[in-house]
Amino acid sequence: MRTIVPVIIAFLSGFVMVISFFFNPDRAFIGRIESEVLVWVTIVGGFTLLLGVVSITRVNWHAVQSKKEGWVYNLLTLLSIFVMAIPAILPSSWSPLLGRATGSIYDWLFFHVDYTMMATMFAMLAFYIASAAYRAFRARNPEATLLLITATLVMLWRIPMGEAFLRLFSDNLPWLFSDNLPDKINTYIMSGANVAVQRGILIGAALGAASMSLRIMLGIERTYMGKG
Amino acid sequence: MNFWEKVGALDRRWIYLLVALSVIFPLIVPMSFKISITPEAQQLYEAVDSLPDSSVVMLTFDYYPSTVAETEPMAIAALHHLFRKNCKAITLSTVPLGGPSMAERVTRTLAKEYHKVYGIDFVNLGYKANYVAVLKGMGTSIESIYPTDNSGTPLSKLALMKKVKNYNDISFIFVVADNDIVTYWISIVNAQYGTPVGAGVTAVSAPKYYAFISSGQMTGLLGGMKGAAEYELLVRAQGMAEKGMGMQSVVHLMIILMVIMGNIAFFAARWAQKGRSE
Amino acid sequence: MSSAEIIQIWVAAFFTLAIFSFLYKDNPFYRLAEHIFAGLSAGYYVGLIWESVIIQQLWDPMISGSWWLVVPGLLGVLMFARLWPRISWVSRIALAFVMGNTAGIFLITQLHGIVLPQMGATMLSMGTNNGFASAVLAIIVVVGVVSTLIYFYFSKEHTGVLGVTARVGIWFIMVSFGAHFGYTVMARISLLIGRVYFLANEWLPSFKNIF
Amino acid sequence: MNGLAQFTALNRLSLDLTTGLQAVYSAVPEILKHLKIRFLLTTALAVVLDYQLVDAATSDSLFRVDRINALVTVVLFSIAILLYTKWAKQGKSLFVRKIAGLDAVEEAVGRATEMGRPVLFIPGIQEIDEIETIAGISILGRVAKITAQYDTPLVVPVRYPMVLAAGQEVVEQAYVEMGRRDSYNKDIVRFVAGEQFAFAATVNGMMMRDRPAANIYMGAFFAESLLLAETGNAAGSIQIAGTARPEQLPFFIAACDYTLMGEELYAASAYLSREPIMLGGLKGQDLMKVIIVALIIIGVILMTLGSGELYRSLFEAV
Repeated sequence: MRTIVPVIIAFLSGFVMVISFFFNPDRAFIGRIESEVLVWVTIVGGFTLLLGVVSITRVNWHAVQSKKEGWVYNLLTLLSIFVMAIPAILPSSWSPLLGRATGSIYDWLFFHVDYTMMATMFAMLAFYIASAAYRAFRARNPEATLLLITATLVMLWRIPMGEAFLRLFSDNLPWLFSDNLPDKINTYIMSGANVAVQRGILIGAALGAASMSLRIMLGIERTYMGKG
Repeated sequence: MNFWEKVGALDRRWIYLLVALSVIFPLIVPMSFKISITPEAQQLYEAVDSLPDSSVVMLTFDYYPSTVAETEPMAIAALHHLFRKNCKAITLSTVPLGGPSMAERVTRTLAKEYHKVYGIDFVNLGYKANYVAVLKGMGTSIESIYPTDNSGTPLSKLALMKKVKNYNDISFIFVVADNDIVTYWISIVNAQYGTPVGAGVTAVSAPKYYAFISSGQMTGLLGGMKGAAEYELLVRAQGMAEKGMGMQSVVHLMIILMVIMGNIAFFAARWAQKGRSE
Repeated sequence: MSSAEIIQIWVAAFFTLAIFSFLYKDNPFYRLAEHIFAGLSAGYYVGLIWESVIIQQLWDPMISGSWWLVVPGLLGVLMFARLWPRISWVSRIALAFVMGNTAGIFLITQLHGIVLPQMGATMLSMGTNNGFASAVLAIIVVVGVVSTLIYFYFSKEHTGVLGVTARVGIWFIMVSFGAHFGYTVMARISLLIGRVYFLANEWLPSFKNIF
Repeated sequence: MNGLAQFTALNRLSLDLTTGLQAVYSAVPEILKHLKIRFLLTTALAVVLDYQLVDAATSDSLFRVDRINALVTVVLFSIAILLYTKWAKQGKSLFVRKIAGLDAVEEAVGRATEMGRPVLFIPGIQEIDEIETIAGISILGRVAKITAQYDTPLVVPVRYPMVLAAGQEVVEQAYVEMGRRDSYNKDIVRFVAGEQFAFAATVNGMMMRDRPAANIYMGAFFAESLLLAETGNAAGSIQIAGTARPEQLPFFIAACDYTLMGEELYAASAYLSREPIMLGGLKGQDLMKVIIVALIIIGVILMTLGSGELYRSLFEAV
């Protein structure tokens, strides 16, 4: 019973979408079912986000209670959750500081703390890429050599200074590089080889995703349900 | 470790310092460069520019705060273009962490500049969970998925939303995104409802969407900060991206030099090794 | 610059530098910022889901008549059973409902929205009727797509013709990944530029107002 | 024809197709099957041709006739996947070629054994429900068998408790299978840190201290992949990576000695584990790739001859 009922629900919920695709939504009754099911899915989907919040709260609460090493940091996380969540839930009619609109604590904390940190966290990658460029990217085999040569060409093409440098080649040696070398990079590398490979990978990935979806719908693939 | 191996394994913090300097340098010595417009950026600009007066365009804020340096200038330049062309803008976000708040801030600040009225010229629908169901659901009725806008006003009370039932009433979808949602806007919305989709994406994901440009499923593509700078130039809205291109050039040249020097050290070390072992 | 603005900029600058400090080495400032970030993001979800799902999609519609929405509401609450292993199987119904629906949509859209149109777009004429350049481009795209698909074909050994096609495939893949590498470098740099721009053009000028 | 009648008609159509195909499948050896399938497909296309010509004006009809191409694709795809999964479950011998990357992994572990230095294996940094992590864990099983056999030290840092449990299960099973239960200890697979960059920093520390001879990264990786590959390079280890994330592949290719790309990661784990569901999926998708390549080549030939427009319109998404 613990797996049959969910499998049937997964199949029905998916089958409605597959069938309604082949019917005119306004003419067939299936269209009305599909639209209602989609609304329900957006509602249930919202709760999965709250699931993550509850598990973070629980993990940090245990860490604080058991005074694990560095539990002060966990306490900080707990405080941050409530400082952000509580004012947002209270009705904004009581005071402009509540709710989610501009000028609320929620909005202020998001833009000036959360937003800043997230933008900075990924900014560090520029440093990592530079050091990896020097210390790790080696033309160690023919494939990596071709990759690095194309990468250098595309990097040059992507910046104004580099483009001017490339145009030097095509202006002075037109018989070798024909007229506009930078345009050639866009046409033959980006819209030629790149499109071909991205398309091949897209088709492969789409077949993989469709295969996984078919197995989930028919209950063959159930790992997402977890053990027990 | 012979000399070249040591050069090749320089402590990474020296390189971090070099990166910091090469970013700060253009700040002190401001540089400006002529930015060339790629055909894909031109295609997106013309697709929006050719829309008739007061046609309805859906502008999506599908990016996380982590990539605002690339994506936000695109959303701002797009909104400049829409407000200037007197198009109606419906904004929404499929990103739960910050999406609706960023959409709210960008639209409200720009609306003041163009004296646009909320509910008539633009509406922010905000976020609803499970983007696949959201994209598919809006095909039949936007109101079924979004009973109210981001601040809770029922759609029936907003003049703009009264004449927009689903994708058939939307002339163009301008997706600004840093994740795979672009593929779903194309494979669900464009493939099944025919609404033209154009996108501004982060540079890391741009190469993939060339496949949709060349198959005609996507009308126009902006790639990374350079794409944002191109659209700012086309719309003549002086923005953040254009200023950033100076720094971009210096750091790029430095990285190219890094790759070349790193490989020189690599081959020299191997050559020295071979010399010693013969 | 009003005092509120100065506080805003200094708070943002503090956290920017706290994250950057990780570049030197892991330190208490970084861990402090990291843990606050995790908490604020979780808190953001609570505020967002409370208003956009529970109030706007459930409470308001239900009190104005569509009472049947109590069913998805209950299904959503069932999702929390996942947190207690003993009764986690109860959450499967809600999970199956959502995953099944997404699977149904993907089964159609991945084939109808991606495989078919991408196949159609690869059927290019190799004739030179509209120009030599378009014929060359068509050959590159067709050979590239076929050789990439063959490279990721696992049901036969890559020998003979299949082996040659796979070899060609790997060269195309390397060119495409090279282009991808070039684009990604710009992506990472832009993010850094965004932050340095904030520090230089907003934080530094604010010193004038204080000192 | 009301909705119900339409539905049963559709049902009967798909049943006939399945039984018809089944009869064909059982009588023909595997290579011929591909040819047979192509013959069957051209007949199916003939059916489609007259449907496609039906004027789209009938679009207010109940049934979206203009989407028949999608119906044929979905039905054909489902049959291919389900039949191969059924055979895989029946234990039929389904051939999957050995992925070159696996030889590179075995070579690297062999070299580590010679030098008596540890092997470091990271099954990606995502949760257990990610397909890439599952693939990474099955490749870990293979590596653990070799390290068990030659008693080479193995270190597996992980980021999530569930991945820790799955990793320990697979490694222990490998050591038991090779009859080396005594040399298995629980902290071969160890939980290192939760946060992405803290995980990378800790693993970098381990790399510089233990100086493993081989680093193997198999699974889902993000921006921190650069940090790992770079430190491994500085520590002088052979590095082999495998991930399906396109944005990380260029870096792994440039920084590692060998890289499994995208679907190769899944094929490698299907090859190793022979797990029926994965194998069935892989073989079904392979068959579709054969059909897709054939249809594309037919299309290119027709287009070059100038009479391909009608054929090509069959592939439009409407």
